[in-house]
Amino acid sequence: MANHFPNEAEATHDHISSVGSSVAIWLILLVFTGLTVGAAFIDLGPLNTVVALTIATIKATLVVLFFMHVKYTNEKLVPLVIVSAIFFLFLLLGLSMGDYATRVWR
Amino acid sequence: MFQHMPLWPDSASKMSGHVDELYIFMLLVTFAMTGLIFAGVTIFAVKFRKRKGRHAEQIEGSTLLELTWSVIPFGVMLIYFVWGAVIYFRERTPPQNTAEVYVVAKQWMWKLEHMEGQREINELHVPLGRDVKLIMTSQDVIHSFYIPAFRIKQDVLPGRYTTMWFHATKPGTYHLFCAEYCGTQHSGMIGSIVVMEDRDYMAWMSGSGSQPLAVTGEKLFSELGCVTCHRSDTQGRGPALAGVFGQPVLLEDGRTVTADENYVRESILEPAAKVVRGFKPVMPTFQGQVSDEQLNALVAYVKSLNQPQAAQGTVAAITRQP
Amino acid sequence: MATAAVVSGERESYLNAKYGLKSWLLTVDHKRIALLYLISITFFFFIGGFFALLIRLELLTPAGDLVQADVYNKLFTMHGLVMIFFFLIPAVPAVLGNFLIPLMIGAKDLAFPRINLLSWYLYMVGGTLMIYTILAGGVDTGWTFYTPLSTEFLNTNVISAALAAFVAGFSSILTGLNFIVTIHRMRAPGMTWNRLPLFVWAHYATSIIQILGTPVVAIAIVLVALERLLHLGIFNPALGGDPLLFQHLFWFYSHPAVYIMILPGMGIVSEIVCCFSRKRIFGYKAMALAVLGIAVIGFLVWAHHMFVAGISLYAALVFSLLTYFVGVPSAIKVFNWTATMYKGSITYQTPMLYAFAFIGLFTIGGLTGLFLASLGIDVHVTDTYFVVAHFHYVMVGGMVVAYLAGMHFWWPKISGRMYPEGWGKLAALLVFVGFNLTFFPQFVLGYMGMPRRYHAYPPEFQILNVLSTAGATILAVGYLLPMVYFLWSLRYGAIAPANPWGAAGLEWQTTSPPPEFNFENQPVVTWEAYNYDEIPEPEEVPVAH
Amino acid sequence: MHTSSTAVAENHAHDNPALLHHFSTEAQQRNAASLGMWVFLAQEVMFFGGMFCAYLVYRFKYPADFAAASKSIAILPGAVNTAVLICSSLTVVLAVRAAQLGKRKALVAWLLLTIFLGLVFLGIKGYEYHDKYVEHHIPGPSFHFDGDLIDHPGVPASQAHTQMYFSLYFAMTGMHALHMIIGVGIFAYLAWMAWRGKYGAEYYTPIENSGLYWHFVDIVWIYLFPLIYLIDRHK
Repeated sequence: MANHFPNEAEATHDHISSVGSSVAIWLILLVFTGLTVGAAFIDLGPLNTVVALTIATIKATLVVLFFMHVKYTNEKLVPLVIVSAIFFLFLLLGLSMGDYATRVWR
Repeated sequence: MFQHMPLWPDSASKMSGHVDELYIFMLLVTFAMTGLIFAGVTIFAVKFRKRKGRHAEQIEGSTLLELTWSVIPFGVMLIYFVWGAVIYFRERTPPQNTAEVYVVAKQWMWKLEHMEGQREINELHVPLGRDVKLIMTSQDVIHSFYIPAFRIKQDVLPGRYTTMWFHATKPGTYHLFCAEYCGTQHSGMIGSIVVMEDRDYMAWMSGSGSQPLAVTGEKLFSELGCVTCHRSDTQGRGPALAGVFGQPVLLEDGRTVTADENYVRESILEPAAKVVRGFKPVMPTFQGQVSDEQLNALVAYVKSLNQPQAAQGTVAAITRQP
Repeated sequence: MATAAVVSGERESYLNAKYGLKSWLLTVDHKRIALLYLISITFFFFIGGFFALLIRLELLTPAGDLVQADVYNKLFTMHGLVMIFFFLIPAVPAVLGNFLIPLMIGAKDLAFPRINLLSWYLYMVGGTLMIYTILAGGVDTGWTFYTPLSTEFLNTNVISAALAAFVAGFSSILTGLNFIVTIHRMRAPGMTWNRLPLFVWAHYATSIIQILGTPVVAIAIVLVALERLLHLGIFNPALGGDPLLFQHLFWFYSHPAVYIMILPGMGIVSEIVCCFSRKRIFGYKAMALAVLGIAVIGFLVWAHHMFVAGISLYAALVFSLLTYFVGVPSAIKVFNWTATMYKGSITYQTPMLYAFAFIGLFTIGGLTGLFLASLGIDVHVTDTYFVVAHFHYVMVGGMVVAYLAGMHFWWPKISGRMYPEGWGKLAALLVFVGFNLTFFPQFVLGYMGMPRRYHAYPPEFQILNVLSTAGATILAVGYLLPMVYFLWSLRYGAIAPANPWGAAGLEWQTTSPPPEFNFENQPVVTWEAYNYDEIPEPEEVPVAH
Repeated sequence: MHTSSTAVAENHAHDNPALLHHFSTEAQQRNAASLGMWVFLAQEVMFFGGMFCAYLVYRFKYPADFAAASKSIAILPGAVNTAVLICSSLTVVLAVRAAQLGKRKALVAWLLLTIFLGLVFLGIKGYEYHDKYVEHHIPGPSFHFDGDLIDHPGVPASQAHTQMYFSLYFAMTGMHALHMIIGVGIFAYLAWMAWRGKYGAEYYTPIENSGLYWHFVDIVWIYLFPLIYLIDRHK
């Protein structure tokens, strides 16, 4: 390692996604879109929001992993960037909402 | 010299002494720590200055030392936190049976109204040795009600109430500042807090012929037609209001809120927002129809319904109870 | 700059590699872009400083007699906007970081040279908008843009000021992006993470904040502008909006922004303390972790600006506690710098004097920050001069002093010339004395209860204010001096050798000023940072005559 | 992304004209570009995050009014648009694949199809905006909301709070649409460059990075769709 540039040997772009798997993911995404629309019309109480956001998260994860090739990358940095972005997003949402949720008067 | 250049603010409330104690503690720690660092830098700089024949001695670091100067400061900081939090907690929780003053801030003046109906502008007379609670709102931008001698400050927001309370311990006249920048004449939005002996205060109080705020509210209550639905029996289309204030209210959507000033205010302006369980959201909004002062009067009236004497219209007496 | 190129014309360097205005305005060389930043940032520093002087002059007397209240409000607003968005945030990263990071890690340039140039142009677009705002009559929202004052109640140039901050924000984001990628991807062979200079670590941490914090304030500022134009109501209580939401979004960035300003300064001080003590840094790992820790924990504390704003009691308790966690890595930094000097071989060149000042002033700034984190004290002193004093101790006593330290330390590398050492020491002394005289009285004023942003004030505060104004004039001289002698040194300064201080670090192994592509040969690193045991002390530091 | 699209031919002795002077290997350059794009997307997450935060706060404060306002929006255009974006994500994946395999014409075709789908999305969005205009649901002086609270037929929803919903609706979808427009512009440029044979198996970083950007914009919509269209739709 010492006499090479960092990451020189690693190549992150070598994955070529196959048409078949891409189409499969695409179909799953469409199915989930249908599911989320359908679920929206069923009364699940407070679970409606949970279901909608869970499906959205599944879809987003599929896009990140397969369409954005994160599943195939041998680069640890990309997942780290994604995780930190999500972490800081949740800090913003969580700590702000923490204030609103605990106010005596909302 | 120090007459013209005071270095310490007046201390005139129960809280100000507590704040000063913590502040002095922190000052001492700060002087000690600053002294330590300054001394360290100075001594090292002199003692280890470059000299012929002497070379720097390389030291990698010391985890033990680093842990020491992380853990000890953190311990001190926890004292700061707990001590400060205790004071803050007391500042944020007003005691029962306070005298109440409604504050309406606007660019660039403070309008104050006592429970007894006295109105003041930029000047607030308060009795010595009594708990006084301020219920504050703003007509325009964010202001901040700041009395340095009492060591308290609270932002005053448009669209909702914020509250603060104090217990004056020293007669005198003290600064009232707006501490949140609020536009052109921000620095002109100042006034004074006059702390009076109880006797003087009573005399000052009786000087004006104003009617108690709750009575004003009661009149408004019938003029606006509130009384047709919010009847004193339980037969009205709206909930009966006697004894409601300060109590938890179960809402239509299953949540529970405390019927505080903000809740009463919101229920007048946004009746559909938090509907009491068992009632229909049929009340029309009074947004734009009542001023902030009128809202205050209505809130004061709803509060007064908690007291049995209220029916006889002797609200003024209540607030004078110690 | 033409002067510099001509003067050092005998030696081949980035300064004389190409000629003409185009070779500067379209350059993708990080060193030239750093100089473009240096010129523009200095310009804005003096504009902001001019406003500061007017503020201090107004406050000489209790009555508001020098300028009208609305003018005064514009002065402190524009002082804040210019200093924060156009000086403090970009200064160290965009000038020194830009110049030095590739040199320190042994790279030919930043990863994205053209994005680097774009950053500068964005900065200039934002700066032009700011100048337009000033010339068009100014803006008086306060730099914090608090709603609904900024959205519904003022008819000054709020939108252009907001846009200026927005565009400057994207300049900052792109700089951060460039640094992160550069530090990850462009390190020379052998330059492992454990060998990175702390200056680079500090910029890495800074970049994280720039990338993850700035967008939030950007969108908040956009919403303010939209709200002014379209009255959306998002922050307007009359339409159901909550002004505290703006404060949350604003401080989510603007508190960590304080660390954007101070972390690079800490990086500078680490380099200088080691160099002039001839020592390894005390506790390298802790120092690197501390800057990262400050950057991350810095995101958890923003609502301590809102303790009296009407947030929930519980939120206030949590944010107060979290704020103290930032104190720990900050304490480590201060103690470790001090410990680094222990058993060193210390010389007192100008950069080291500034570093001493930094350690002391940052200590005071940090310790007084703990007052503000304590809820009970904060209620009394927030929005008073105590806060003003505290953040100037961190921003000016910390960041500006560190910036000056860095400018003196690397000036020989940047310009190829030595500045006059005597004048340097005098300026450092003036800055230290002037600064303390300006801002120390403000702590007292704050605890006495003088609110900030006051055009007129009660007479009992006058004497302390007079002291403060007196200090400000000394401070102003302290700032003008380096400006003068740096320019003087371009023509008359002694020619700087490659490594005048005998400092460790790759940037000193190339010529002063460096060649266009930084190194004649690709460096390969085989040593730890701050290997002062392996570097001979300089025989004699060349002096100007 | 910007830096790698053209080459600076000065002072380097490398064979590949796309390799910039300050990189020593192509792998280093590609890794840098890719990391740069991901870091940029992290920035984008926080940019939209501010608006999501506002949405969360006000939905929490005014759930009933938000539900009423949400129900006034036709679900079909939103659902179709979701599908359109997912399709465009697929075409982008296939465009990247075509570039990797060096198939110039296929690359151009997939890029054009992506642009087309992007424009379809924007068209439908415009149609929806027009609906809002007709219904007086654009925040401002002319704003008027007729609907009732869902749980209480006959009780009108708050004008202020439904306007808040639509303010956020326009802010969020507007910012998203702006990103779409930028994306379409980038792809138009890339299609032109691809037609001129600029990209191939050796060098396709701009295609790949723009693809990442497009997928990100897709993900934002994947969250916007349920949050805006589907709240309490069942009631």
